[in-house]
Amino acid sequence: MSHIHETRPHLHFRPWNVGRWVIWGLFALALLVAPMLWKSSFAQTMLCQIGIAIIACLAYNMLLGQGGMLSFGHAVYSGLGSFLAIHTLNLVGRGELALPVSLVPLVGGLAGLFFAALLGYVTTKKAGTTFGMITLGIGELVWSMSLMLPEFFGGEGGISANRVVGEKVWGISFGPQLQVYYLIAVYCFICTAAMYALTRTPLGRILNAVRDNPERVEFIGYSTQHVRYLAFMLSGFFAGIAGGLGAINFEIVTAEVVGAARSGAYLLFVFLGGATFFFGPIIGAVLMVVALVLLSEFTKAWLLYLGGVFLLMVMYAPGGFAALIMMNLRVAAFGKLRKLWTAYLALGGTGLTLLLGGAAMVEMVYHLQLNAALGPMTPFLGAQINALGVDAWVGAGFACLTGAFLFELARRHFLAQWGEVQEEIEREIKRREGL
Amino acid sequence: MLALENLHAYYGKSHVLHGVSLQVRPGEIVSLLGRNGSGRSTTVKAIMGLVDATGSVRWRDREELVGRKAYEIAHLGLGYVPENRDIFPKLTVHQNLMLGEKAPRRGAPARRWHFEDMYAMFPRLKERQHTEAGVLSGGEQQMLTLCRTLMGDPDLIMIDEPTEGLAPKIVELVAGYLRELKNRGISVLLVEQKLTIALEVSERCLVMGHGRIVFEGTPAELKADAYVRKEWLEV
Amino acid sequence: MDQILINLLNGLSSGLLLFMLSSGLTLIFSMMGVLNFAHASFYMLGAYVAYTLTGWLGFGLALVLAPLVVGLMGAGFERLVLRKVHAYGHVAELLITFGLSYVVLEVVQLVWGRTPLSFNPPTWLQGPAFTFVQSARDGLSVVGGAAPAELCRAGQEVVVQCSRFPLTRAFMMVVALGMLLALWWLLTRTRIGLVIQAALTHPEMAQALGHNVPRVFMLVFGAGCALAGLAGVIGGITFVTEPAMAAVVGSIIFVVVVVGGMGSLAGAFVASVLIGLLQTLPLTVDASLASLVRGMGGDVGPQTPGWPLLRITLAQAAPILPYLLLVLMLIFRPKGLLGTRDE
Amino acid sequence: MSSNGFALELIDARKCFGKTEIIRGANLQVRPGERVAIIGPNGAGKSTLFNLISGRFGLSSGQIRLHGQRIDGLKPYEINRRGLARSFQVSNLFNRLSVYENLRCAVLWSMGARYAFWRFLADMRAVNDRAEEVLAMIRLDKRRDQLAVNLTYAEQRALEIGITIAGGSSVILLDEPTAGMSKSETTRFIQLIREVTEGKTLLTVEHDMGVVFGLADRIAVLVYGEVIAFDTPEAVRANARVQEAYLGSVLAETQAAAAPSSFVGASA
Amino acid sequence: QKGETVRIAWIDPLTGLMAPVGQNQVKSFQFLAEQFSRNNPAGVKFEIVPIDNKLSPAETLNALKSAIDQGVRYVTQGNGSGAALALIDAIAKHNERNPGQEVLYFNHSAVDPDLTNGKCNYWHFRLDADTSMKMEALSAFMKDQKDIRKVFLINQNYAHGHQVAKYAKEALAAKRPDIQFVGEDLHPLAQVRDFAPYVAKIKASGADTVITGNWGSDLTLLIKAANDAGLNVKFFTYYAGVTGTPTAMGAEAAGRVFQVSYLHSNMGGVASQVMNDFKAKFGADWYTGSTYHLFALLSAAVAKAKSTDPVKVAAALEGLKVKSFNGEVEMRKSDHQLQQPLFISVWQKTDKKNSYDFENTGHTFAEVRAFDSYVSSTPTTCQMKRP
Ligand SMILES: Nc1ncnc2c1ncn2[C@@H]1O[C@H](COP(=O)(O)OP(=O)(O)OP(=O)(O)O)[C@@H](O)[C@H]1O
Ligand SMILES: Nc1ncnc2c1ncn2[C@@H]1O[C@H](COP(=O)(O)OP(=O)(O)OP(=O)(O)O)[C@@H](O)[C@H]1O
Ligand SMILES: CC(C)C[C@H](N)C(=O)O
Ligand SMILES: [Mg+2]
Ligand SMILES: [Mg+2]
Repeated sequence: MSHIHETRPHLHFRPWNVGRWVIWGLFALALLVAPMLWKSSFAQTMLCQIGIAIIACLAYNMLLGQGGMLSFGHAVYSGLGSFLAIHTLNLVGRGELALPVSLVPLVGGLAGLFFAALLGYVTTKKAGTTFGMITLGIGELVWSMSLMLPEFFGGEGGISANRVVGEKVWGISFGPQLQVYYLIAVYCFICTAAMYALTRTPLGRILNAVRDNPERVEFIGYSTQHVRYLAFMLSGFFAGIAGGLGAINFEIVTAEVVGAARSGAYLLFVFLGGATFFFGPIIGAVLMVVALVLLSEFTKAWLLYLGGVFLLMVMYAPGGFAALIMMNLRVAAFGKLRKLWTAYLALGGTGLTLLLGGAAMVEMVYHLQLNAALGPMTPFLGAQINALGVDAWVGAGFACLTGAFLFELARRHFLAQWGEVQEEIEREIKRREGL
Repeated sequence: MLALENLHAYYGKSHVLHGVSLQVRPGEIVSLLGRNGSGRSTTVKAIMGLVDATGSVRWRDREELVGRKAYEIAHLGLGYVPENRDIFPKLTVHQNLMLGEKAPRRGAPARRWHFEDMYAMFPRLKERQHTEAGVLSGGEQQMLTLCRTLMGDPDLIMIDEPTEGLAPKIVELVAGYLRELKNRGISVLLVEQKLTIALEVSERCLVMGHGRIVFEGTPAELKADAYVRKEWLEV
Repeated sequence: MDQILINLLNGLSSGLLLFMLSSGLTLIFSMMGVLNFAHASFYMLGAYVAYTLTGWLGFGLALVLAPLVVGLMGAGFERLVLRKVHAYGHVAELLITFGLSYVVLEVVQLVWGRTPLSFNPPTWLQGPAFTFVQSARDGLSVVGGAAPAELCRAGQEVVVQCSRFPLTRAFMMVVALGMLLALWWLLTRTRIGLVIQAALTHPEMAQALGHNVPRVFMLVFGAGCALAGLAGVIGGITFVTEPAMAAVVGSIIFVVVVVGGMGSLAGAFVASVLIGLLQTLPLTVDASLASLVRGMGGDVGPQTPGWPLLRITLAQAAPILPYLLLVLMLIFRPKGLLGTRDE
Repeated sequence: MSSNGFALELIDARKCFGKTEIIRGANLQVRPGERVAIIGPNGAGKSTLFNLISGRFGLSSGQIRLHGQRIDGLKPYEINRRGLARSFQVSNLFNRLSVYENLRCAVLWSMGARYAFWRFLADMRAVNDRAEEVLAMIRLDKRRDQLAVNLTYAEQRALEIGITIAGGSSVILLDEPTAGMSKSETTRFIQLIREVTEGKTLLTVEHDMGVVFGLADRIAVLVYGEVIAFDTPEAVRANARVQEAYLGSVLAETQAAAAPSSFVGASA
Repeated sequence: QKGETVRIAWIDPLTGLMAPVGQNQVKSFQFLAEQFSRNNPAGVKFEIVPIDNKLSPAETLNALKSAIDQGVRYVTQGNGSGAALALIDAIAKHNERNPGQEVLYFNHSAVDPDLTNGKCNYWHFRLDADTSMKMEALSAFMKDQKDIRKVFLINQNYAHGHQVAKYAKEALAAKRPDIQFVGEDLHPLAQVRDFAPYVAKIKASGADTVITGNWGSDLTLLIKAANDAGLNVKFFTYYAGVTGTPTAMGAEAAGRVFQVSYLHSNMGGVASQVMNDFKAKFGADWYTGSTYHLFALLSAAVAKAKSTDPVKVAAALEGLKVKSFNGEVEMRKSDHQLQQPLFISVWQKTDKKNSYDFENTGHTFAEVRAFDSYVSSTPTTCQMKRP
């Protein structure tokens, strides 16, 4: 009997291994060429932040997605990592410590690890809501302390440092943003790989088991608290690295890095990216930086859009973008994506109309609220529209309404098609199983 | 009283019932037999409006149940005892029973069952009445679910595997109560695994396989039909 | 003496306002398992809606109608959005309320603008409810309403202190107590509470027993929001009606709910008052660890290690005390003061 | 007290929940390699007894010894590491993991993986082989990559037992392993349990007399938290107190099944 | 340089806690940019590029990058000394690392004295008067108020609040040693909803005067709570004129709230004209006077340098004197701190002389004392490094 199964894992995994190399190769390539495609300094700052956010979100998802621990205070660990790193950087700058700047993020990581070890011991005793509330409490505590202890946290001005210190190593001074980017990219790649590897280890697997059913885990020889605690520390370590990189990138660390808003952002965007898949948080991280940094440049209504997108995503795609992608990949794997093409086009087209109409109205309302006195002209996607003009409103309203109507039609059509395709796939699977 | 006509049921996309037709007459015990996974529980849930279904379920020749909400169906006089002991774990035994009661309606006849009846039926429940139901023993939970549904005073009660996890003595007791229900004019649709009981108490037996009814007849006929028993009840 | 009384009353009244807020949250949290992050947003909506209604109908009607309007909004949100998400679990529910809080904030700013509104109490709520007159000669006395000026004028030889307690705060206390009674009645004297708890874990079964679970959920959510709305009306006239008012109370009400014990109304009440006092009374104490050590004869100064921590006075630390309480509570008694559940 | 070679020993075990005492001084001594069935009326405390032994609840007083060592007061995972595994009356699985992963988790500790995060699971040959082996044993190989939630009830029960035995513990507690199964499944399952517990100490709670009499070397009867009889099946069946307290009129039925193997067929 | 457009990035909060202030200020800048574009000595046009920094130092840096990418070479910011400290540092580094792309920073309202002392920088120019200068003026006024005997300090627990407290103690100790400090409190920034306990504490201390650097809701709520509890003391404030607070003060605070500032509601001349025009256009009050300074100084400097190149403009700005709405102002060379007259005004009912109706409350800030630049001028420790 065991003979038959001997060969099975190999048959099963071989094709995946190839795919894995390709995927990791592509990931490395993407990190490598990104700054060549987006050259402006603003784009490069964003890329840097994305790299940092990827590490932080993946670290966060180690708790949320892998371990089922809903934390409301993970910024504490990335943030304290930032502070320790910036203090270290200052020590290096004053010549009191000889440490290459490229290793400073590790100091952040160790700080994250240390604080996770310290605070995690009490937090991981419980799971579920209790865990969430303790993290919320600890988060608020650390945040309040940060304003009370300006000696360490630098008050509201924060702590600043200069990353261009010490000898140049191989001509790298970390002055230019690009050099910092590549430092971040290297860390990002290594950390991502390490965290992925972690999901393939005994601890990683048991962590999943703890997420699903902590009670049972106790009866197969594992201490749930121990598992959570270890995961919490590892997560704190990676979060700390992200924090350390942040310190180098901004050269200033302020109390907001430990704040509730940051913790909340981790939660929101990891969920939006998709907590159930390993790569979900990566998408989430990109979205996070794009939303918080870029969107607010484009429009004053960015918070409204952000909130709206959240509502819609949670309602209609609770698995996040990663789940959407995986669902479509599955359809593609069965060669049925072609069937959905037209439905997607219709969906996209009508959706866009709806969005344009809606957004135009939102922009006009904002304009009337905030800038009315600057005249009625509102910039919208490069054009100028008259926020007081009847035709603008009628036009936008018309686009919005017809868009909504057609979108609903398209949506129904799409759902029907989608259902059909899924059914076909089910049948296909059954057939294959039967073979 | 209850008539199913070509009932299909689905869990999401998977099609589980493939056209089930059956009747339950007033004051009758009908048992629904079949292997694991043959679709018995699904049938009962579909009648109760707990899974998506198409086809027709007529109640007292008037009401069509398919498409209605579970709570409306319950108010029409159907009762459902689930198989997996869906007691409300955080509530006490007594509160669980209270929840079995429905909001009183105008012009409704006097109720057939009261708390005392339940406690008389299963004294064990009376002993534990202020305990959280979640900590009850498996068998006690089974008793509780049965009583809870009875508190809703149904005219037809659908019971999914009522004897699972009950001590032999209590199984015997339950069989007795099923007959008692029948005597009080309540119809019973019994989903069972233990043939002994089912054959003993019911007037008619239905056997399901792969989401269809594959046999219908009296217990005696079923006992006699070796083929059906071999093909659809044993492996 | 009069200052102690005033401080106690202040603590009590702010505790009671917290209770108004957290009772709705407790209701929703315990019954539906939803951590409603938008609860404070409904509080804010209560204030804003009442402001507008006051303009049309006067404050009396607004006090009654605004909570209803907010309750309807809450019910509508439950009906149209939350219900869809329910199947995806609590994290999704939490996030959707998170998203809602953003949207509400933006919409409020769009409709009512970004600056604080001048939402003043009606004339019948203006002025003091009573005044403590503390005189070095005659001791403490209480005067209803404002004390006559000559009473408060310090004479040459006697020191007289007059401390007013505003009517709005007294009103706040009365309303909160009324709310407590009404809720207690609703939850213990009606069956709806049981149905909700049952539906929380086994919605299908509760339906199969004949309970209209979706409607019950909608009612609960609506009711919880209405309570927040009522708190908002009163908070709005007592403090300021401004877009930041939600964020300020946002996390503290979670502390109350957890410290009190999830799902326990009595617990929420006790915790509210406790936290109200905890936020208020320490403010009067200017002692710090350093002064404590000095008092015991120790010698500490800016060169002592840990001086930044030692230096903080209790008054400055007051804002973090509730969170400290929360953390300690969860470590040593995770079910909260009067809670029954562990997780 | 000498450890006189019992695999599991309960000495005057007591358990109170609030004021009610559920286990009232239970004594039980199980020899290694023995199969013991525990029967008793509903609410007698059978599952509670299992919970006490496996460390889910703490004892109020008394002792529990595993291979002569005291285990009362230990955490469930500590007890498991000393070689005791249990199943649950209501399936208790890792719902969002596949069947295979469920089993793999269950063997990890016993195969020495501990909390390792520096080794890949895929490289742990022994662990994977053992998981595959158990998978085949419980006949779920067809469902290898299904998530545990998506299994049918009977399959879940099988997996529940698979998880319990996977770690290779020497003492195994099964709480109503066949509840909710059809007769034919039950027969198959008894066979399976026999196979996988060969050479191990087994305690099982059952209400199905077919299983009880078909599987057990000795039967313990628990009534109101006390072991009122602990003897061979024949002796227990003949015991008047047991008849009165538990078997009731169904006795006839069970007696009809004097021979364990034929009983199973007869009732169907 | 004639006909060129000078673009100025405005990096301040448009969302969050300080949004109302930011909204008001961005309008002020745009309004004055329009006015100055029509007529200025350099003949250039001004354009404001608003970027939201959400009051966060890190976001401020993002905003700076974005501004630089858009080719903007002038930056202005002011709300929150935290963001200001981040910006002064980032701009210094940027200018050092990217010669030829220098950026100039006009700090319009961040008043942390550090910015022109320990942390001073060549590329930074402050248009507001810093905390110490305002306290100089305030204490000089208080010196003559004989009914002030017991002072209570209540401030926000962050850099600005700490500094107000510190300078108040120093200045009064020097000018009025007889004044007793009966209490001092630091409360968390923008988190206190209920100021009643603090008011009770002030009352208990027997204070007759309160000095506070609070702004925004922290000042609004403090005064409201004081009104409710019938706390009859004088308030000496920095920011009573900031959006929202006047409304909260209402009639009850009349005569009791003083403000130190370089602009008040009834100055007449250019100030009043801008104020009235602004109100007519936006229905809001113009209170950030440094918006005017910025254009006055910048256009004069561009004219002097005959170029819009920030390096040349920076050099031209040093020691530059121009006539602004509150008299002659000078950009002090040693630390880039604008030297300007300061005023103490009091909150009172509008009357003939003081007719400007603030936030439509029927009340206004009426001047009670004016100080020439030299009075409030404070020494600096700045060691300016020039490129
Ligand atoms: N929630 C569900 N989702 C998907 N499929 C389901 C679900 N519940 C049951 N099924 C499938 O529907 C079929 C019929 O199940 P049902 O529970 O009705 O069987 P049953 O006859 O009651 O068997 P049992 O003895 O296991 O209770 C089975 O194949 C089962 O796999
Ligand atoms: N945590 C608890 N708190 C209070 N009572 C409890 C608790 N756990 C179990 N009990 C009670 O102890 C008694 C024994 O329960 P147990 O589950 O051990 O019975 P059992 O013998 O397994 O019965 P069954 O055969 O019906 O499963 C029951 O009456 C139950 O209500
Ligand atoms: C605009 C002001 C209210 C900001 C204040 N000057 C500060 O430094 O924080
Ligand atoms: Mg079934
Ligand atoms: Mg049991």
